[in-house]
Amino acid sequence: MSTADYCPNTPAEVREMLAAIGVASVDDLFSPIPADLRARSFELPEGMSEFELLARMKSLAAKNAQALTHFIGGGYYDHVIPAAVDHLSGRAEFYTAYTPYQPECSQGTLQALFEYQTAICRLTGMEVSNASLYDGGSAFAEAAMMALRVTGRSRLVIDGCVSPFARQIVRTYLANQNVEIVEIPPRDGEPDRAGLIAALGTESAALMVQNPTFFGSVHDLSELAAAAHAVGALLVASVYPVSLGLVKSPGEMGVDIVVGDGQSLGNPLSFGGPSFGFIATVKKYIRNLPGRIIGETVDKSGRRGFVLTLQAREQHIKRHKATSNICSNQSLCALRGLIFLASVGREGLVELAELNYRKAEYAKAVLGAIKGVEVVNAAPTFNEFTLRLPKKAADVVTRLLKGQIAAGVPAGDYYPGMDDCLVVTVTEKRSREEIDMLAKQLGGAL
Amino acid sequence: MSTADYCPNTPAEVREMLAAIGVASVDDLFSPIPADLRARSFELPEGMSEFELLARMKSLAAKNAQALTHFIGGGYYDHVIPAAVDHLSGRAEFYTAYTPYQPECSQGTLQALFEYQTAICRLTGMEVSNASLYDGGSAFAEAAMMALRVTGRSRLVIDGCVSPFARQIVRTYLANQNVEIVEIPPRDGEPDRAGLIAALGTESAALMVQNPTFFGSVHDLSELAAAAHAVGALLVASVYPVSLGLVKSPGEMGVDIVVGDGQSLGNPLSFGGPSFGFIATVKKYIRNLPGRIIGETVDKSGRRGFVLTLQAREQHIKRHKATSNICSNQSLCALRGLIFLASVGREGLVELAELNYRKAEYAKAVLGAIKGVEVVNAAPTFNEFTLRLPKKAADVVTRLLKGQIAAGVPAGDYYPGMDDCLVVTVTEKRSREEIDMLAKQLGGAL
Amino acid sequence: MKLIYEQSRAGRRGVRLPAADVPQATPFPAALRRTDAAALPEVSELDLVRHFTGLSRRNFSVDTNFYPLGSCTMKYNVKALENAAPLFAPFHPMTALLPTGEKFVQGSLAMLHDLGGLLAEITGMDEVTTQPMAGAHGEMTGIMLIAAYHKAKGNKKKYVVVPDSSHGTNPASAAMVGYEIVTVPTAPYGDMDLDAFRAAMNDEVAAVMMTCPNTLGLFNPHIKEICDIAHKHDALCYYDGANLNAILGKVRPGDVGFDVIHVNLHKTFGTPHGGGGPGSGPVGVKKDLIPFLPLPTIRKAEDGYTLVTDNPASIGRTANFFGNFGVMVKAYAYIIMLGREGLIRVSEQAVLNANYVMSQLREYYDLPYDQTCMHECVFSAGRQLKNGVHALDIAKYLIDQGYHPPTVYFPLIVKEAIMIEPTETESKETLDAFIAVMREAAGLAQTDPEVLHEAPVTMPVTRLDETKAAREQNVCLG
Amino acid sequence: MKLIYEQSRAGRRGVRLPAADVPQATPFPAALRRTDAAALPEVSELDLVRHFTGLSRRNFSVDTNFYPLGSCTMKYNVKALENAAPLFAPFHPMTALLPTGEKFVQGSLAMLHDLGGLLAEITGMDEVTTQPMAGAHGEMTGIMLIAAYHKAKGNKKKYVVVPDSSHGTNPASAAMVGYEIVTVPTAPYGDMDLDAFRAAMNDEVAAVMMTCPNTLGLFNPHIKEICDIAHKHDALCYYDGANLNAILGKVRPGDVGFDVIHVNLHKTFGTPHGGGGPGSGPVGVKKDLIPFLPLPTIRKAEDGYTLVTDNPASIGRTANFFGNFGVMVKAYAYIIMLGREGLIRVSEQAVLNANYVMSQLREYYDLPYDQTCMHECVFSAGRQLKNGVHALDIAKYLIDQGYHPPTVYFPLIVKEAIMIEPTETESKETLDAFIAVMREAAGLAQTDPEVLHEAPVTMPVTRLDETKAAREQNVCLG
Ligand SMILES: Cc1ncc(COP(=O)(O)O)c(C=O)c1O
Ligand SMILES: Cc1ncc(COP(=O)(O)O)c(C=O)c1O
Repeated sequence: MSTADYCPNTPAEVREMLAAIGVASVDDLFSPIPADLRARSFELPEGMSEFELLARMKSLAAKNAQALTHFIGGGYYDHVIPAAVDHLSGRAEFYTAYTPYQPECSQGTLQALFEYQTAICRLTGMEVSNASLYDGGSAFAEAAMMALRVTGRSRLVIDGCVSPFARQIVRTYLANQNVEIVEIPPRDGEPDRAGLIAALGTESAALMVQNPTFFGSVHDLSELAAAAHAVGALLVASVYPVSLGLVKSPGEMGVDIVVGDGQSLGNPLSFGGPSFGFIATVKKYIRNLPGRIIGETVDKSGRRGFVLTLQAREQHIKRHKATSNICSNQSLCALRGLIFLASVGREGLVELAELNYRKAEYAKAVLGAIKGVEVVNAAPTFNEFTLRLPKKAADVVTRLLKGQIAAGVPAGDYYPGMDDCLVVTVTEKRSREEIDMLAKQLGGAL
Repeated sequence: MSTADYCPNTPAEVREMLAAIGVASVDDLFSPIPADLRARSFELPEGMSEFELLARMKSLAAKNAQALTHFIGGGYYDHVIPAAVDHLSGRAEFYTAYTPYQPECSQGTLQALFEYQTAICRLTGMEVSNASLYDGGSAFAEAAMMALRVTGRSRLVIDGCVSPFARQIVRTYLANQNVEIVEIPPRDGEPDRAGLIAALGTESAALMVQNPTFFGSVHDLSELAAAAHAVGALLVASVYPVSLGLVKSPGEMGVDIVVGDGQSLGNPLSFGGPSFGFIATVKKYIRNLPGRIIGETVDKSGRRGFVLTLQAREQHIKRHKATSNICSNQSLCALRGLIFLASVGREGLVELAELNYRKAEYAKAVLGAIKGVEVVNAAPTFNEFTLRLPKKAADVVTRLLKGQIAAGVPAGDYYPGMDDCLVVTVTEKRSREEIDMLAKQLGGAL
Repeated sequence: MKLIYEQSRAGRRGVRLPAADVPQATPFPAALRRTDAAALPEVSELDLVRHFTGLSRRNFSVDTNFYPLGSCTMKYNVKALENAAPLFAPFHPMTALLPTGEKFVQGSLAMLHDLGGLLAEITGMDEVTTQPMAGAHGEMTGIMLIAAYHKAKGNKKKYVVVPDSSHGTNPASAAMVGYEIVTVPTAPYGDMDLDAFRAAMNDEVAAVMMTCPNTLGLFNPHIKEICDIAHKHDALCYYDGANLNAILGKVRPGDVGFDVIHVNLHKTFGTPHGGGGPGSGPVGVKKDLIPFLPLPTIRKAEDGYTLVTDNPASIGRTANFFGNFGVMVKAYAYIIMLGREGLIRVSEQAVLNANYVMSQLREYYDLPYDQTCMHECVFSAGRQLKNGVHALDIAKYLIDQGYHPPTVYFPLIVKEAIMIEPTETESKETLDAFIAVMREAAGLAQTDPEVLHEAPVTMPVTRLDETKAAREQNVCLG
Repeated sequence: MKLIYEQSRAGRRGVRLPAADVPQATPFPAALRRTDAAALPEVSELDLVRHFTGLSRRNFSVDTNFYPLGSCTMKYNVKALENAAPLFAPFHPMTALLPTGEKFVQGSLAMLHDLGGLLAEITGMDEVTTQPMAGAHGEMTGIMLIAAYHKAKGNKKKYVVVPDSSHGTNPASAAMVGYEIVTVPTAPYGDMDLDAFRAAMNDEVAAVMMTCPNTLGLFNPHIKEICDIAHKHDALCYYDGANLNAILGKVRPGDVGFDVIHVNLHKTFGTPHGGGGPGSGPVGVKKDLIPFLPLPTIRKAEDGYTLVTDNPASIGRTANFFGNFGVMVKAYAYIIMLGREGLIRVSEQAVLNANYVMSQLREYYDLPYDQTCMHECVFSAGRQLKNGVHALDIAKYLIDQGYHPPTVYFPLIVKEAIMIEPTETESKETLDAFIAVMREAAGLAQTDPEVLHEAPVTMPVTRLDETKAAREQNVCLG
């Protein structure tokens, strides 16, 4: 039995088509390819049926530990996903469509993305949003480049409390540009405000921070915004969208460009992707936004409709002068984000954030009460916090993993001198029982 | 937090609605119910969110043995289901619709069911099919009642090789009618042809058989058809649809009413349901068919369309004179059956049947080669066969279950004197490795 | 759209099958072998997907349209329930019937057992069988139980009494079990005529079948009395639970005196209707009828759930195995998710929505039985008929406006019936929009009836020739 | 359709959240607390479902329409792949980065590692990073790798050379990394002008970016020569693999001399496009560039798969974790399901289908580069323009006929371009029906251009005012 190839033409049809084209064989169609350019090897396994395939994929997935209890975050969070998110984003008309270049037959995707942009604006307190970027990390880098464009300057001040991954991505993106990146390391696990403000100057394009920080602390950014604005720099903040059910919006605090990762909004962990990056800003910077933007308009008879707009910013028009090279984005994940937010709704997001806060506060209390353990964060936290242990955090994590608990992220892997610090995440999905078990195991390991 | 109830009206709206109705409270709307008729108890648990629900359902499902290897059938078969079957039958427009009473806005379901009826006719070699019955067992009983109606007689001859469940259902359905049911027990695990023919007479409405039999044997029914027809009785056959990729069609063999269970066509085992029953017959008996039937017609401008037809047979018109009481049928499962058949296709169904046959033949050979074991079936078999063991089959099954193998169905549970017989099923999903393991375990248990 | 068969190309393949891992077998005997393969479709998977996706788009459904189809309880089908059923998909029902097999399917048995318990509490009955696969199947099973009861008692019974407002399945089910049907008319106040009922009763009556609220959406305040009268003749009282949505937590048929009840899980308990099925119609009974329940039944013992497969008093079996298990998983999930408070709110909001719609349309359509309704209300297009407009015309106009029509021409006792059941999952805004269109239709019936006669014009087909279909009987592509 | 926000009612709730099982906490500090909750929609789940189901029905898609969008490889997205990805949904990427964490995600790491190996064999490269999240991201990553290579060698490089037929992402990606762009024109024979290319080359050129077959669907027989010329200047050759579908098993860019390649899993390897993403753009490199690959990389050791998180030569990171893992699961499954023979048949049938369409339309539309094409063919509506009909008008007419239009106005070097990529998963019948409509459109361009100008008329909206959108910038509901 031959394997699946999803090519429908029957041998008889292939013959008819070749005759119509006027060639003798399919091989003839490849005659433009000189013989010496032909593949030297193509050693791939034999194919299989979808049934054998799924059995294979299941056994592969079974090689992952199935029963790990996560207290890890680091940018990706284990949140509930309403069943409706899968069902609705799983509509074939959504997931098997391309970019909505032909608006009349793509109003579904276009209206949904307009609604998404609105959700992001309302969540962040900003005026405009694009239709998604790849992920939170690359969105952070795009925000950096946007700030450079907007200000025409070439220096970035980045808080060391920003995720080490996001900071690395900015460095990678800008490695070949003439941009100076100044990172101000944390002080006692909190942003060094004075240091950050001191580093700002009239050559600074942006001050870039994260809220909550990598260590979980929540801060009011208003003072930093004022300081940045005072020197003509922008304040860029990366935020955790679920926290915005509880935390003052970046817009309220004076942030100029808000970015973040949308995974927590209805996208599964999925070993790190796909999720989506969001970016929002104030209206005056709209032409400097990277990526696709959906705009409202009307048709010939005045009916409301939606289109890709301001495409003159984009690569397919502006080529090397575009605001970004991004073409495919993470549309379906953004749609999931929208459906998630609409499902949870206005009050629900507040409840969800409260629930995260409440669970994490409980965990902070029981873990902080373990002898020798202390909470590092001086500031309030949301659903992540940092503990100082009387031992190397990496060793503790290794030990607890054996009991199928991922106890947290050892900060020392990313921050020199913080080897005894553990960043612990507690979402609404962690039960009290699991938290108590973590406390027990942690206590036992110290 | 209150639980989910999916009732959208807000308190403000409820107030507006009550005012519009002109009552003071929702309770007032229940005033037609006298106080002494009010519920005396309603002790149900507190509700929960869908997340807690799914966790609960998962832990319930986890109480089933997860790794049992089935060699059991008995009317339900563990076959592959192409992914497309779930995806397409999972379209909300299919599964959240009602019976297509309003044809103009139900052409999707109607056309699909017309295609289903066509598939059943082509598979069985019959002329007309209805749009589904509940399951194979109740379809068998409906066929009995249909034969009684068609012939105006009141005696049924049933082969003992018919599934004991189906035979029981016929007895249950007809317990309060004036119908004589004659069951002719198997001889050496095969139908007693002579006995069946001898039992037929001019008072017989139908001879009712199953092919393959409960023991797995495949027979040519032509002789029985001739014998039934000779006395003016109908031949009713229950068939296993997957076998019809290989086995002569009932139509070819002269069967008058064909029924069967459609589970094997794209419906999961699901602990016994839902699946669907099918029933097909020759055109002249169409007005005696039970259940819904879809017919082709045209609209006002001559476009082809489909409608529920011959409804005058049905309960909502004929009430107690209807051909059956059936109202809701198993439409979505029939749709799955159609998609399954269209996905596998003409050649694919032959291949699937061959594969079942081949695997079962292999198993028959390796199991039959075990010392003390012999194959009971004198006739060819499809994917099920019966072994005579040197021990009580029930004990052997009990023993092998401990090793997570469901080795087969002990025939003695249903046939006195066959305690040493085991009915073994081998579908395409059983691997050689699993079959060899069964042989090893069975050998060890004897 | 073309039929899938009309897209076939010889030799084209859809799904591929697993490779054989066992040696070639002796060929299947030629004499038994099919000569021509069944002429199933030969299409690629893409064509398959386009075809059925395209067909799906030619349906109205709850997920796409308001669907106030009376007597059908077209409530929202919660998506989470769709995710629950597949958890139980891989388990073989025969496992439970093997010696010691119950041990391997404790989860499935627990669900069945617990669902029965929940339904018993909800309906006020003593025990429940989940075997029946739809409402009508439940009715038949219930009447069989009643027959078995009478037989065991040596009662000679011949009749089943039903009101003329009853659903067609009620008399059909009773007839299938072998009873003769006595039909009692509906009184002007909308309930079964009590005097006529009394007159119809005698000792040969096996059962009375009632729906309450009945198919007019009205709650019969005399049901207890009716039950009492029936019981005097040792006739049992059967409750058709299709309309249970109206009285969840308010009335329990068992408390009132009913002996047997079926519930439609696909109506009251939120499982999807699947374009006509599968449903599930569990039957609850009072103590006296427990011995007759179909087999196997499930018993909860100390060491787990076990099956009872043998009981000579039992009526036997009505399904191959345990009925529509996958449907029950969803209903069970629905019940435990909504819980006590949620289920009470369901009936309250269902009744509120129905009365609201009734209040907003009463000036526009005739209301033959003008009372507070329960979960549905039944209008008549009698007034519109004076302008030549039928209930059907209004139904077809609604289609053009994106609404699935209410049930029309049922119950049969209402001329030009329009039976509206909004269900509790619809919001006031949706109802208001529907009401506006219904009013518009009433207006058009006066000003421009032709528009209604021509409707629908926005669907893939206009009105279809049903006579032609019945005459030609093309029920299978040649 | 209303916006979801326009359906909100204050206090209406959608999904309910789990109950808290921990004590109340001290309230979150008021100073940091949001005063007004974000004005997200307040809708019931049914309204949510109807809204998004309704929106979905306003899209064309592969599952509903033939979608011959050139350069996008809109092939059938196999349903089994959709079932494969969720198997890997629950695993947290940080697990792999914990000390000893790799042990707990061996399945995920194996998939990533094996996918890289398969892609390396398919493209003829030595190693692959799966981190880039789309084609353009792959390009940027690839150019960063090239920059790192030059930096490490001490090369002073300033330019990246691209043909004028290149996709916009190529120059944009190179520019983002900091290079200046040199554009080489296309010769009348459809390939990059070789002489102009030679003239453009110098030692300051860091890389040449090529697509082959190019965006005209033509295979450049001189690519080896081009690579050789580039290499003489120590310029590296970048292969944009967006069109890899045409040459699977026929040509491996690595064999020809390319140093860096990205592939679009969402084109060649059958993962769905999601209405614009997510895609996945793994990058393959030759040996010399391996040291610079982004971190973490995956190594297969005797006792399993491990991560390399530290390597000073690496360019760093381009994504938070491992890229669009869920997309890769599908692509991996696609590759192992089709296998060697299946993938070869893909390119053969893709090329056959494109040439067939070209042969059937060449009399009706201008064919500016008239040669055997590969997986797509590019027509021009130049002839139709004489009657005032633009490529866009033809595109809109196709919409009314149920076809998603081909790519129009790309590549930019073809006036009124109509770029048709049928893909291998479409059947001759589908192509014939499409061809008939394209011919009809050509006819209408002569006889009745107004019909084309008015199109589309069957969609929820007619042509939209793009100028107004750009002027008013309403990108968020106020
Ligand atoms: C009042 C009433 N009784 C019985 C039934 C029959 O239920 P089912 O279709 O599940 O057999 C219905 C279904 O429409 C009904 O409305
Ligand atoms: C030739 C070519 N290169 C690059 C790209 C960019 O790929 P992506 O959209 O995945 O970023 C595309 C996508 O359209 C393309 O067609």
